[in-house]
Amino acid sequence: MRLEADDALDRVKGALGERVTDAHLNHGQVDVTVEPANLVEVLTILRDDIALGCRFFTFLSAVDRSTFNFDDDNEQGGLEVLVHLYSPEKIWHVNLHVPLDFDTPVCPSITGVFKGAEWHERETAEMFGIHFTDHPNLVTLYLSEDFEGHPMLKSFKLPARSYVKDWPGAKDPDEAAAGGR
Amino acid sequence: MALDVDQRLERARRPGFGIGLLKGMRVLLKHLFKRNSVIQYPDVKQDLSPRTRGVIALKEENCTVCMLCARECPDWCIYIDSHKETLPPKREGGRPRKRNVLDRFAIDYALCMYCGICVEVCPYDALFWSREFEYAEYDIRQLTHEKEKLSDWMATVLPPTELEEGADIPGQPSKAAPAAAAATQTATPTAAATAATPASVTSSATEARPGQAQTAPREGTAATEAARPAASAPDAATTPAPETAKPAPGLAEEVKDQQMDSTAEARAEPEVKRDAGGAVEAEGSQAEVEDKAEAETPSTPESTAVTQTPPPAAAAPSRPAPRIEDLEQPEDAYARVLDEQSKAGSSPQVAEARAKVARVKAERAMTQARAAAPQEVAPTPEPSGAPGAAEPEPEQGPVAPTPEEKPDSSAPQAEASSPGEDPEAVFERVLEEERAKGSSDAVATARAKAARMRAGRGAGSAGPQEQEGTKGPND
Amino acid sequence: MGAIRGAGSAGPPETRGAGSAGPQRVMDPELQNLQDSSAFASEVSEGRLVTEEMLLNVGPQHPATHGVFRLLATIDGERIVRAEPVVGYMHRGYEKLVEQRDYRQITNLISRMDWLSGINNELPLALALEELMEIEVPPRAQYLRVALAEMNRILNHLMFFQSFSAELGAITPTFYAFREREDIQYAMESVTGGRMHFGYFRPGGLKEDVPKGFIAMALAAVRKVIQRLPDYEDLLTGNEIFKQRTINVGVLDKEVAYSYGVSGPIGRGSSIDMDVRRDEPYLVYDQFDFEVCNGTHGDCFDRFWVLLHEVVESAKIVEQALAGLPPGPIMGKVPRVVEAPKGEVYVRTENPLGELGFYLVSDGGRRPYRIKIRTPSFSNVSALPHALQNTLVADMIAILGSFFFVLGDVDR
Amino acid sequence: MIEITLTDWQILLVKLLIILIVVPVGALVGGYVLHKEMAHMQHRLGPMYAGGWHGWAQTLADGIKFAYKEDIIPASADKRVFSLAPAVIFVPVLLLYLVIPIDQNLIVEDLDVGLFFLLAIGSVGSIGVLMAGWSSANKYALIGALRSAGQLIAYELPIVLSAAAIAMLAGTLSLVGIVEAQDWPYIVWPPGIGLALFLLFLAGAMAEMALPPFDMPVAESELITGPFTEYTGMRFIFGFFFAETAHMIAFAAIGTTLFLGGYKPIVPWEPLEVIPGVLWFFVKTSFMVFLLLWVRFSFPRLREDQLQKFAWKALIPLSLVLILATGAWILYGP
Repeated sequence: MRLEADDALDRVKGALGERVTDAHLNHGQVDVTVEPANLVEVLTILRDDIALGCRFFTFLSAVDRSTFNFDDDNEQGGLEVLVHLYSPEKIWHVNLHVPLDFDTPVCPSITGVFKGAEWHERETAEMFGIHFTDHPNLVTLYLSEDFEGHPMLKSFKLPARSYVKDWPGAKDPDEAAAGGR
Repeated sequence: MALDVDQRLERARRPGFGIGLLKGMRVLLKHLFKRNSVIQYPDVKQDLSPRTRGVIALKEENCTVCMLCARECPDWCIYIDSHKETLPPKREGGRPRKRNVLDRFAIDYALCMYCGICVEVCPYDALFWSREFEYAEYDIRQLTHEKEKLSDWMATVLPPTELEEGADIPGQPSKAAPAAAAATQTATPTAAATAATPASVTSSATEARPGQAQTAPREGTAATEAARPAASAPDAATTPAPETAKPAPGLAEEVKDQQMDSTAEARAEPEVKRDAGGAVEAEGSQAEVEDKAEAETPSTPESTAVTQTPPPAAAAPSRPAPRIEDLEQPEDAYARVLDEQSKAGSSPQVAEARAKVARVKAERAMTQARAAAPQEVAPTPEPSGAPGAAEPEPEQGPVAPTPEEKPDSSAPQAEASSPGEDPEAVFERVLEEERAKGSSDAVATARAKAARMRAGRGAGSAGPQEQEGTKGPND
Repeated sequence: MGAIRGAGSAGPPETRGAGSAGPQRVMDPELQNLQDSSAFASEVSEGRLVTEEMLLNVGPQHPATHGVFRLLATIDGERIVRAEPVVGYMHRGYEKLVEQRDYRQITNLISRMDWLSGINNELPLALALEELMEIEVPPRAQYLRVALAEMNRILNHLMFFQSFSAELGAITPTFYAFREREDIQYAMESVTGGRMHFGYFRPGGLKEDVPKGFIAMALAAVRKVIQRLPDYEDLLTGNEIFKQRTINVGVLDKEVAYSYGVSGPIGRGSSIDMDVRRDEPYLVYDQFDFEVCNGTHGDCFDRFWVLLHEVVESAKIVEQALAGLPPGPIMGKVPRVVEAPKGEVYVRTENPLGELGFYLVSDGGRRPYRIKIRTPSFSNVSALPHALQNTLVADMIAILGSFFFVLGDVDR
Repeated sequence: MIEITLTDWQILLVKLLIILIVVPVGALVGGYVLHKEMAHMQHRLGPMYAGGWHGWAQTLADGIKFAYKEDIIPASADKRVFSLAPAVIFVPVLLLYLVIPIDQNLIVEDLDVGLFFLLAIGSVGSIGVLMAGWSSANKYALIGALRSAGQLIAYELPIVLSAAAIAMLAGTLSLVGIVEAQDWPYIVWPPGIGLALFLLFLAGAMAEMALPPFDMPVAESELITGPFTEYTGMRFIFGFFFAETAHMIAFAAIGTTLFLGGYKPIVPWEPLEVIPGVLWFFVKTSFMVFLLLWVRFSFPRLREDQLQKFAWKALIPLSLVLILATGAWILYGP
């Protein structure tokens, strides 16, 4: 019982109505934008609505678009949480983009809807510094507890590539003639 | 079908009554009496595939210090140092030429992830994979192999494997395919440098305006890469095509000079543009152009390697091929290198291997010198010492002329180097040559076949590629 | 108040605090209260045995975890009350690393993520780039990709035959599985040059064509595996002890599996009828005839059974793909410098262990702006506590083994 | 020829010396056989280098390596118990050899209560295991030790009961007496009962020695090495490896003695009588070792509760029934 992408888009629009904005198709998958306040509700509908049937929780993550090279120079990207759901029966995908405030990123936890989001949220929290409210156990997953910073933010530079070692390829033959750099 | 699966599963889940235990024991008993397939490793070694990524070998004379490998390396484990040498002009009034000299080439195998990107990106076939893997050390610092050690690995490099039936061989060996595809993809008419035939290359060169120097060398790179196996001997790769085509030495000289001038022009423009991450935009174009200038020097790597002395660059500037009398007798070379190596403290095996390589090189140099001698100028592109390198194939004319070439010089060249020889004849000839050189039958046949293939491709593809080239500007 | 009480006082040598010398008592606070209160005394006087929970630290270095994985198990005697997986001992930050590298370098990096299925890891990256750049891949490349990916799947599954059986205490299948792996690995090495980290797929096609004799070698290797599968059935699935150890052990419910995003053989073991190869065929999977095996009970046995039968199906696909291998080029029209145009795409493939997805955000550069790597093992392992609850210590090993995870894939 | 007269004490001393030499050497050989049989059944070669010919000196080399290893006693361990445990495990295994008749007269001491001694001494080792597990201050070791103790209680019974049936048939507890009382065909006689007793004994013996598929106490993939997790060097090799191999050989010898007719020829045929009994004993014991190893490599491990269930619900009732059947056979049989 495959649900074609166009139908899926229509159904999403029908079922979610005002709760989502900017619903469109992207490479055969439904893309919607959801405000954090509506996230849990939207996910519940997506999961429980039999016509939609997005029971399979694929992943939750985030994207830091602060250095994104937008076409429009005035556009400024922020932080967004990304949730991907999939319907195993109806075979269609939905990507939920949840824009957050960059300076105080707070997002409701979706562990109430999908229990499996627990680890995903823990990872996202430590990597992006996003606080998930109502998360049962929001401690670090990968990093040590005393780790400072949020590595996946674009402002976090990898030391190995920044200052630990010189790039061996930087040496130009011309410069080398002058005795290296 | 689903039901079927379920039924099978249910059957599998049914409890057994000890029969399963006995069946399991039977399997073990069966194996007790089977001949087993263990390879007693240090005594017996598995015949690894030629593509095995064991260690990277450096063919030093092919390296032009373009830094591509070091820049592309994901682990930053290649260290290259070099300096520039200014060579006197070949002719009175010419400009002094510059070339890069490799001072250090080291790969830190403690960092290397064996991805092979460096081997892949090398435009001059200076890096090869060898399947040797036994170079563990007690000290991690020993794992940084300097260029001498890397060059030693060259002796263990195997020729590339033949491809499976149905592989796309319109002439290009496997490696060329991506590059060729890449070349056709780009918009400029020079993209017609589908590289394989000099005809199309030169036609593209015709189109190239000096202003295109930015992109043109890149295409040239693609072309070189595409033609790699055909032209992997360094001098073959970089000797401009006109030379092979033109019998008159004077004219060849002229062309070279023109080339050199245009090279110098090209160099004047800023070419190397770095993006934010420091990657080089015009990948090694500068080095490439320089290399062409460098190619004018008649230094054959073989003689360099054999005599271990700087080539008599000034002595015979107009003669691309060394004279026979300059060359060492193969047996002498063998004895000398063996002697040198044992003095240098190499292990007997290494010394012997190196000496053998030297002998083979000397033999080949002799053969070529002989072939070249009567024709005075037109050199047969030399095969390199590398087993993986290709054999001479004069009929095809090595490629990669500088794109800045003058149209008038390229016109006759296009005619002259169009595939004149019948593939079968090429086959026979190469076979003869190989036998004369003392290659083993298998090697000789393989090389002859490869030559035939290329000849056939040259004949077949010239037309369509030409068309493609002409189509470009119309679009 | 017998031996079990004493268990608490026998301090674990590998306690979390480094400086804690001497026996360490790890106790549930509730129990502590109970002990202090008079209720405890009455319990004892009534003759009821009060047992104390013990914290068993399985890992990070433990034979059953095949990798650095830690399981904090609270056990009562041999019964597991709670189990909490602790991951991150092998976190390498792939998602950050790939942002610093160009696409060619990523291919080789990604290959090392799940070291048992290198070529399958490279696939979604190539597919995502092809999707964004709108490259058409020639059919020969697609067929070869399918064949190699399926051979890699067999390799991966054979590895888990051995690890699972070794964890259950049967050491012999280990060596048989490695013997079978060797042939396939050799065939794949002759193509890619690597035994585990292949680095062979490129956006738009393959690195180079396969060498002469590969088809025969690959077919022989795969057929040999199929020939020898009955041995595994005799040694494992047909074995009564094996059945005892696996049937109805570690049951993972379908709904739990859905909510945790459990996929692959483990999901199918819990009767999640989901296989990307069939549902959303990528490459040329729609041209092949194969069956998706599903378990019905969600226990260890079903998971292993699915794994066993996937090998058969993979072998079928390899045969078909190599038999129908069309001639032609192996590389589509790809620009020299791979630069994905602006855009976002989620591409998923069926990794041997489940759904591997790449969410690629590109801002038009030579490097990805962001790649979210959705690895199967991560989601699968996060469901472990559910399967582990109320089992025995010995079952814990069987369940860990039957969850078929690779730590590199969990931690990325 | 020199007359040597020895006192009884001296004879005993020589015999003990022989045991002290034979047992470790036997354990080494047994270890080698274990390696080799395992390897070949697993489609491998096993040790091939140590000593030159097919790696014959591998176990010796292993032993020397272990002897050189540092002897570590964990800081929180009960040191005295910890160091004593390997001896408590290994010495009873040595003692088992005292009463096994290799030939009619080749026995250290033919005790009248040989069988009783055997069964009693054979289970002392478990106390050592318990000591090792408890004193290690390691949870894995403790779980292993508890499992071992549970296993001992569960499996001692089937062994004792099946041995009791044998003693009933032979009418003596002396091991030489038992061998002498046995007639061809050994294990299938009395019909059905003999074989059942043999299998019962095998299962019990494997469980008591903690050989796979009953190796839950050491279960290396669950409990690292169970009670021996914290042991290193000589203590490890004597407590674990040597004891295991020597125990296995001892039980193979006991099985041979009780069920396979000990030092008697395989078939009662005149020419075979010429071959010394030692050889027959050796052949039969080798067969038993082979069998034990074969089973050992074939199966996955059971779970502790399943094992207990198997023992209490299947083996013990079965052995009781067999005792009854044996009694009936003695009373009413031919």
